[in-house]
Amino acid sequence: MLKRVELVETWEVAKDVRAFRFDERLKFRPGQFLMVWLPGAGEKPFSLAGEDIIVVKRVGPFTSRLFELGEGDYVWIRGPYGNGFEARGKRVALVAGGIGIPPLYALARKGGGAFEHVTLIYGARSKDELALMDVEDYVDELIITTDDGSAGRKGFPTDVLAERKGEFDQVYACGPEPMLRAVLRVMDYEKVQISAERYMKCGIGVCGSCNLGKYLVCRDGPVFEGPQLRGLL
Amino acid sequence: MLKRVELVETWEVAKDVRAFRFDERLKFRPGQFLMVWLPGAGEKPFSLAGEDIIVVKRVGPFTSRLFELGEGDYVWIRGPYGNGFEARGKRVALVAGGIGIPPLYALARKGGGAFEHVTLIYGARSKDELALMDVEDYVDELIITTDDGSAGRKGFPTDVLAERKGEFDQVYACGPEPMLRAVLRVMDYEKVQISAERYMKCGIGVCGSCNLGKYLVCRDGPVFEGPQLRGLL
Amino acid sequence: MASLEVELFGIRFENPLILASGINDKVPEQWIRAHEEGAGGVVTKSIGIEPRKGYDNPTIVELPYGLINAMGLPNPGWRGFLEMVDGYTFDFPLIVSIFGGTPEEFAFLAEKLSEVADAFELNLSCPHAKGYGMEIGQKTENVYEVVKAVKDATDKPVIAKLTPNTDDITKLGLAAEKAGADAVSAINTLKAIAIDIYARRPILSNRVGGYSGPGVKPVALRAVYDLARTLDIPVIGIGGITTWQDAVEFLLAGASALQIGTALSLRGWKVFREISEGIERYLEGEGFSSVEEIVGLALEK
Amino acid sequence: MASLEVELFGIRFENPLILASGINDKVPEQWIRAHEEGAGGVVTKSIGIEPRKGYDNPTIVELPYGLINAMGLPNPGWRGFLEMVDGYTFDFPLIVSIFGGTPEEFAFLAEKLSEVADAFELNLSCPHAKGYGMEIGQKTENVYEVVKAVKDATDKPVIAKLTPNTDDITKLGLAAEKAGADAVSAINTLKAIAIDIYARRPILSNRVGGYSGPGVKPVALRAVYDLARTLDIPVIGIGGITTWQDAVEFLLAGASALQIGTALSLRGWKVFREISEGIERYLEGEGFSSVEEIVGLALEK
Repeated sequence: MLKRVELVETWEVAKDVRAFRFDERLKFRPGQFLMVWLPGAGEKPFSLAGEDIIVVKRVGPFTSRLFELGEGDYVWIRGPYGNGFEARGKRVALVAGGIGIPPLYALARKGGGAFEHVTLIYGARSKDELALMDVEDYVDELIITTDDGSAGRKGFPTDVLAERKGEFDQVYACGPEPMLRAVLRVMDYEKVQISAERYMKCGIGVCGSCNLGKYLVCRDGPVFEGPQLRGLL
Repeated sequence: MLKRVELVETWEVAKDVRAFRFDERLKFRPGQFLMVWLPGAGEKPFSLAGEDIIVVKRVGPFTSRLFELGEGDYVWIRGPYGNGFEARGKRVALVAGGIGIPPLYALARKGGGAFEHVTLIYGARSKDELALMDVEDYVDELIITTDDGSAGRKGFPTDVLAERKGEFDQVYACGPEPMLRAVLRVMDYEKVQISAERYMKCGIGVCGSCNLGKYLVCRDGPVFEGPQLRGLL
Repeated sequence: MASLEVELFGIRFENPLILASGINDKVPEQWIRAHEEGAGGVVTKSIGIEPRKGYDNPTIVELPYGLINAMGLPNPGWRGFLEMVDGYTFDFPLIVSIFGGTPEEFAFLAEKLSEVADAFELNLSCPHAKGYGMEIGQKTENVYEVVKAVKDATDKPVIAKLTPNTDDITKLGLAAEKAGADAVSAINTLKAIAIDIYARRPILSNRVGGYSGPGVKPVALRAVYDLARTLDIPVIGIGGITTWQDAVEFLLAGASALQIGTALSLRGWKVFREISEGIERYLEGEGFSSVEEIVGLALEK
Repeated sequence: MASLEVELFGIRFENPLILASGINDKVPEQWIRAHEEGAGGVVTKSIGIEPRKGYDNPTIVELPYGLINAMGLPNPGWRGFLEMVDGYTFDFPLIVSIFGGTPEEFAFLAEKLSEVADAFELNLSCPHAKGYGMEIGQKTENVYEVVKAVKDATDKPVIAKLTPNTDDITKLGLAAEKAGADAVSAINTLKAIAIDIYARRPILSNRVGGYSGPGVKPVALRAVYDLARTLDIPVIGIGGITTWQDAVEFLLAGASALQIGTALSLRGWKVFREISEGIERYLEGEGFSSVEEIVGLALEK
């Protein structure tokens, strides 16, 4: 059911990326998403970065409209929807690419207790696109990569994962599809949970837009176990 | 919501009066009633004599059809509806007339714990119309009256009440309307709860058929406090 | 404090919540009680030419999201009605619902009852009585003829109560408006049925009936929205209004007043006060000073 | 063990539960999954002449008793559809839903898709797409013309999916039957709207939409009951079927098969197996050996 919430805080976390905190604390699992409606502008899905936070990259008219909003303004939400990550494994890697960070940020914060050692491997095109927020506080090890070498190691997060995969019981990944495919190949589809993305409209398993083979990302996902994705990603 | 229940036992309790026990134990307050549907025959209200018992007098086609049913047959019920008696007072009188006995039987059985001394004053036209069942087990004193003197004292239960009203903290009554009016007059509308009857159809406060002044018997009743009935009964 | 008062066709209502026809409104004591419990006005049970007993039980089915009923228009007839109200006066608007089989019958009833009615609601929409209600009110020509005949027979305001069992309720509304109706009310119940899977037969003695309650709200709201966009006369919203949020939705959709029916059975008399208080809080919280300010605000977007 | 198998217009279905059009049925993998999860057959998303993107979000509103949607008939067009299904085979009946603006368009689509369809369902009832669906299907003459044109264009069985937004759905059903339809299915969604009381505007980008789910069940059941009493061809029941008890009610009301849509969103894929198992238990408990034995039993009472 749609609910109006008030923005209590918004701040820039990277170039063209803002965080929005609202006045409603949701019960959620990292990986779950919200549908956010801005009357007149549309309705889009956003992964929760926390019980009351979404982190949004400006990519089009909807997000531009959202970026105009500040404290005291309203947005309308429904959700959380989808399944979310299952916290599993002791030594784990979180592999994030670009604006794939929010669900992994949430996992680092919320799932942290279940893990013994968390390595975040986070890649972006360049330094100013890294939306780190305070994630360093919630992981044991942070490895940055950038495509252009402007921060951390030059290259992709999957380069790092390929070298160190033997260390991890479980890998959690979210980011652009080429990165997700690379993660799956590196892990040979085992010991990995992937938060996938498809064009989502209804968010509740009706319209079928977000199908990924026989799955719906909104209902069967957005988090998939590696083996589910064989032949699909 | 309508529910089919199976009759597990039926027995005669007086001339043209039968008890029907079904296989569903209802949470109820004495005084509350059920709507009973017999497909093809109609739907009528009956006061609960127990969590799984109604006691019915044969008066027309519906009850005649019900009387044909025995163990293993089905009836359909919805309810319980209405407010029921509020167990109040230590020394109490239950005043029943004719087929007004079921809710007071239920009160004697269920409400017994709250009372210190229960006197049942039960009147019928003649001996064979007394539907006593095992009510004697649940009251401290049983006084029978019959119009023709064929059992107990000749006269009306209200004759007894008039003589002894000073003994009772609270009087509970159910029976024909002239008797109820007499009870109310005897008690001057105080310290008395009356289970009233009006032609009831929907049972849930829609049709308005069972109005008693500004009240609906199905919703505001069937049990009324004496003062509510001033000017009405 | 935000005002809940509304004025429709020259009549002032303390608040926009009116007891709907056919719900706990058989006798004057019930109308008075409705007002005591917070209703701004009352519509009576539908009154016809002759007394009718109504259908045998079962006349109602309880569902998870509402009720299906087929009462069969039980009423004392216009003579019985006049006897019943004799000697009563009412300090709230009393809208008398009438039904007939022809425009002439409607007009006759309006004439006979004009003394006691502050306004009339024409039952052009009851879905379960042969020869009455919806059977007449599904045709625009009939709606027009009935409204016209009643307008000629009485000076009291006339509300046409419309059926949602149609392809486009605005056609019925336009016919009523053209004939001079002072308002329309919508919706009456939706055609429905319930079957018991063990009895393997329809539950209602009339087999079919009319569906009301929370489950019909989206349909009712749409009817009100479409009517309010199309008509110049006021629209009275009916259909599943159970919470104050429902009430506000109807007001925003263009309803100038609201009728409450099934919610009374589901939630008791307190529903009038709860909804009024909710609307008032909403108005104050959102910066409005009168309920009339929000009527139809959602039509513009 | 009681048999759930049904045969309609010469096609055998493992059980009477068919995935309704427009619910999670965009691509062949989803149809195959529906069958794996227990559906006896599948109706595809409605296919038209040209690809359509559908409306912008919001396209759906969640309500306590159902959903309102206005998707806007998104589909790849018939060419895209043929490309999409190329190379697939299906071991269950695949019913292709088609929509057009004229009888000729419907006929054209049926001709082009006859190779892949085991049967066609004609969308004469989508309530929120200008020039399509309900706008055509509310008129008996259009229903007749469309069905007739499609029957002339294909040898495959033709099901006319009817709208409940009409005064009497049996008139639409009779028109379909007269034109040679092999079955009718009912109901499509009810015209509805939802308004956000704080945004003070309709929620859907299309403003209005179609209401489905548990709240429409009493209306759908009535439509099926009326159609089954009136028509000789089979009726496929659709509308709010969520539990096995709902399914049995529809069967008793005369539905020869059932479509499940919104329940899939509310309760997940397991809904097919749960309903099948419930029907089977009911049949065994009540002494029936086949689901076909109970079809229409409530019509006789």
